[in-house]
Amino acid sequence: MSELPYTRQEMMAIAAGRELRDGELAIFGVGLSMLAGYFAQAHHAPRLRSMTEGGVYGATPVGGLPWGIECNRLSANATSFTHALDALGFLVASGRCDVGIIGAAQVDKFGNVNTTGIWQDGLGEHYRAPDTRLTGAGGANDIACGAGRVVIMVSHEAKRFAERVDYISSPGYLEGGNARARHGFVGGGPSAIVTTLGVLRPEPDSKEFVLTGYYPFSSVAEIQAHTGWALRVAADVQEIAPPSSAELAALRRVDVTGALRKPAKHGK
Amino acid sequence: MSELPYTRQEMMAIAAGRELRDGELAIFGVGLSMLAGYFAQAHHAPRLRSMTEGGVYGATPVGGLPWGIECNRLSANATSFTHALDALGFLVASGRCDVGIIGAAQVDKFGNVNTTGIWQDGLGEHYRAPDTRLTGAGGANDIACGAGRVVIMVSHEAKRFAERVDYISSPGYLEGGNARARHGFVGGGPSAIVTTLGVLRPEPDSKEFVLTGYYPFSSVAEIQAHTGWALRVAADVQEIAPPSSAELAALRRVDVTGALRKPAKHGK
Amino acid sequence: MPAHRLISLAEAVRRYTRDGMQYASGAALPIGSDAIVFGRELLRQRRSKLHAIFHCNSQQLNLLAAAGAVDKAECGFSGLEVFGFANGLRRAVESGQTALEDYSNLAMALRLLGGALNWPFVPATVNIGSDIQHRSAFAPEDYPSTTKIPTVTDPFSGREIGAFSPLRPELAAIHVSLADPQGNAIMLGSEWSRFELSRAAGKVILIADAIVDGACMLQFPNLVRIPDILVEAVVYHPFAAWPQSSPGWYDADEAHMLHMNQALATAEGTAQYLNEFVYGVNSLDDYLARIGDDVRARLSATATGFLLDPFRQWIKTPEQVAALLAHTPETHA
Amino acid sequence: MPAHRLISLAEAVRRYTRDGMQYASGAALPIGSDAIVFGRELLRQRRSKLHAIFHCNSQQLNLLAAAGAVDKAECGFSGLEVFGFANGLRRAVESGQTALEDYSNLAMALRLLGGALNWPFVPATVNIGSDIQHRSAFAPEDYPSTTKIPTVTDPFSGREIGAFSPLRPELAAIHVSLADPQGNAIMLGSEWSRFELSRAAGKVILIADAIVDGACMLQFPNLVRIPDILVEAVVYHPFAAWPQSSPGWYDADEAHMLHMNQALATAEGTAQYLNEFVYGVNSLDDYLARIGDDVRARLSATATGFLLDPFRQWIKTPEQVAALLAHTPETHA
Repeated sequence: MSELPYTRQEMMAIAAGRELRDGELAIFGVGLSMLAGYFAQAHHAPRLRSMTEGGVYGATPVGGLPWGIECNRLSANATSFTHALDALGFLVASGRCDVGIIGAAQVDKFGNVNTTGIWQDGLGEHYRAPDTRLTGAGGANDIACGAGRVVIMVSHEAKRFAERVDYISSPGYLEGGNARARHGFVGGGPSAIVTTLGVLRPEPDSKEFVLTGYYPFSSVAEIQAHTGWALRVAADVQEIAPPSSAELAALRRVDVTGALRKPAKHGK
Repeated sequence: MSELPYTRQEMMAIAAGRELRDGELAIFGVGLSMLAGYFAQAHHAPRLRSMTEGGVYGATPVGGLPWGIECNRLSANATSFTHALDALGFLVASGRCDVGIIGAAQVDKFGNVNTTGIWQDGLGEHYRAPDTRLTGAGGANDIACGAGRVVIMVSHEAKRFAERVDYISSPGYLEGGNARARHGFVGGGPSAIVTTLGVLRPEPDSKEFVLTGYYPFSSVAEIQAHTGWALRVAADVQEIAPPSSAELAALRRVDVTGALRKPAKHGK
Repeated sequence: MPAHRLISLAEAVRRYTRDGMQYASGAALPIGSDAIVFGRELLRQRRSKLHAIFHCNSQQLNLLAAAGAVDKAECGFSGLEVFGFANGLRRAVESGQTALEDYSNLAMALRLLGGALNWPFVPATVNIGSDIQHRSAFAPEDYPSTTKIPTVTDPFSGREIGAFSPLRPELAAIHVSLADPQGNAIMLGSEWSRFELSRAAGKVILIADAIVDGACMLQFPNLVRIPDILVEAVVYHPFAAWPQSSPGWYDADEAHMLHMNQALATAEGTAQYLNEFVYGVNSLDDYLARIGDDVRARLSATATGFLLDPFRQWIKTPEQVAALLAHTPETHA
Repeated sequence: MPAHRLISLAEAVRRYTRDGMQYASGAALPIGSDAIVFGRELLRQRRSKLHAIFHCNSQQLNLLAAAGAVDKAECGFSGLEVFGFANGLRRAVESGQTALEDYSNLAMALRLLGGALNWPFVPATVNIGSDIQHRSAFAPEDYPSTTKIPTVTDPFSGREIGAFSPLRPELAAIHVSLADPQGNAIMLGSEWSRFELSRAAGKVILIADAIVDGACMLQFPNLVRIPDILVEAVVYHPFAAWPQSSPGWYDADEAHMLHMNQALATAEGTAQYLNEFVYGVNSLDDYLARIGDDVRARLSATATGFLLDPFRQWIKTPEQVAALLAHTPETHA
């Protein structure tokens, strides 16, 4: 990796940022997803209308990666502060938001996300305390239910890509097919899983995620080896363009403290 | 009337104001009920916590009777402005508000209030446009459902005191007895009807309003003659004390433009 | 972001309204903030058959109904508070020209909340048990009504309460005290239900008494309850709520409130009022002239004027606003 | 009105809290505004068996749970955002000491909204269909859960959605940027759900970074989102959210955030942290000294400082606040 002019985390953030289009209403979670979002705004989507789930509007981070979605690094230049009910309810759960970016501790072949806990032998019939407690759903469940589409960002490790997640914190396509329709979700579900190794997208009918792109530094075989289910490969799978110099420059303007160039840390 | 040192309207406002107790959370409608409320605060209830349905807190009117519950005469010295959902929802419909004062175009023996319309021959089975359209329920329905108790202020005329109102805009005791319980209202219902001639209160079980007090200038017979149902008289009916000089002074400090000393006008 | 979202009142009505639309006013109660000028322009452009969503009646609905432009209306309160009954609306309702569906004031706020949340229904613990629930002007034969505020069973207790239908009006014209050219807005005084409405409406137009520089919003982000991302266009219009009041800017014009309401009581009076104060008004300057310099000066001497003090340094002059307007903004993506 | 509602932190905890109570934090997300000092005082007074209602976890819940004071908790998010997992809470949950009931962030806001409105239930179009609906830590044998987020049928469409249980916590300790002595409060930055919470809670205590004269509220009534009529008591406490941030006042203390969270990962570390930063702290001055003059100066040099500028003229000095506190207030009627 050391010979690349960018890190895997930066490639992931840029690939995720490419999922956002100019003029859209978008909600960013904390950490990498926020960098991806503000990168898009700084690069190809200057009219992206962004917010965080705290109801922070019009802001761009100063001084580095915000510690949270209401961090002072984000509150220093907002045009509007409202509240959670507004951002997550009126604008996201309502279906007004075009796209959201969320993270995952575990994701499965139908794009269901677990950020709640890990149970070594599965959860079983009766709820019990997890062996490893994670961060809970936060606003991701609301985004997964309501946003027009959802981009999931996750570090590509086999333990994170499970045939079935231990706990569905935020719904993807549930059991696949049109299972979401049972619940009447206004949001369309995850459109992409963007990882440190490549990009997965759902098949139109089954909604099973298949590999549609690998990075210049990764390969189909490497990605399959790091996926916990038998990952199928799209017929038109292709190499994803590396960061352009303009993209990289824009990302690094946003990521002023170089969070994406440091070793990955745990977090939401 | 001309020989009295106060008007019937002033007597009514003072009698209504006497219904409010210090420290209570109270909501005032517009017009006379607002004067009654702020009179109470100015006289015997200095710690009355008052608001209007616009979410105007901590204010006292300046320059005369406010034209409305968000009038600049009231907005000139508020400590907090919020909104209708807050005032009528969070604080009134929720049951937090101790007492509300509302007006009425028509009221019946169970304290049901009509402010919606008059239908000369009754409304009948199918809804039709009223012969005389009134102002609608406004926030009075919400107060009638949620406030701990409700004081109804109304000019005492036979046409306004109906055996049965044409249309229940704001529920009193509905058909009487414990009919309110069917709907689970958190509010207790009207505790008094304060009029230009006297005060009516509900019997504990039947919830039928009976005459409990007349003013120095009125009489049981006069009140019965101006009531559209066979008004019964409480065993302990008594003359209500006239305004004290302190009361009258306090009321007139609130009613700086003398709205209560002019001929009555139509309104909410 | 677009350069700005400022457009003229006439252009706003031309671009965003149509006959028969569901149109909502963003106001603060019957006699306070309201974009009454928007209603005047709707009539100048002869819009008709409106379905009016007015949390409360105001002189705007009173005028629109008096002029025969309103087929249906939904309100929590249909009077003019101490100014009495709304004679124009009253006449339209009594004649059957306007079908007026009654709710309470909280019900209207909750229905907008439900629209903003895209809920299928909103729990109702008010309006139930009264004729507001039993009677529907929109479905007069349905008695007791089963469709207006139907019952729903609480799954926790088994108790029955009511269910309100959410409101999602096609367009809201919201009156605000201050807006920046992008569409960030500050409201002074009671919000009434303008916050919820701005999230429930399909499209939002701001009608602002004054335009401020965006730096004002950066200084007071907690006051910006309507952010630009929700706004299609901004109309600059001093005395937009006249003859009603706008906290900080001007008091209610008592004489004109009474004159207007008296005029609207009859068809003849309405025609005369429309000729004098609607059809015949050709520009913002003309509008301000008809109010009168001395009247405007008197109304502006409001006891609430101090509420504007923290913002005055950012208020743009009419000339500065005109200069911005001279450059057609891009359409909001 | 009472003379004022100012009381000391110790007195607030003594007077308004008890073992086993449902206690809510009024905060802005995991690492922002929160009355963390209230949690420290709860531990100093050895309160236990708390049922914590935290819209999001914060270092307060992390600390309370690490110290073993929390039997039950309900949260929308239980991490510390970029600071990682909340090790104290995590340890308490994994050991089974704290039963943590999961919801989403919107669900918590809606449940507080429902509590404020005294609704029997709140419509749920999120959390349904996921394990948040199916699994209940408070009723582990009920699977799939029929009681946590049961279904309710929309009477308009016949469609089934979910129903949230409303929250009405017994006490809320709400962190605010500015409060006046009566209890009118201004929050800078995201409100998160403090507005709804202030209406849903049985009693409200404000923990304010600074006290301002009431004239400040009269100048900015639209910023006063918590009026005094809802407030039992006001506690003056600079750096009340430390090591978290308070927009306008101070940034997050990165080093202490990490140190504290690392300490809370073990029982030993927790004991040491409690001794150093909780039990051993005897006064406000002592608390501020432990943060350190240089650290406080650095944190106070926040890029958000300008947000306070409009209000600085009304901020009372510590001496002025002490003078008020010297006169015991009347109890709130």
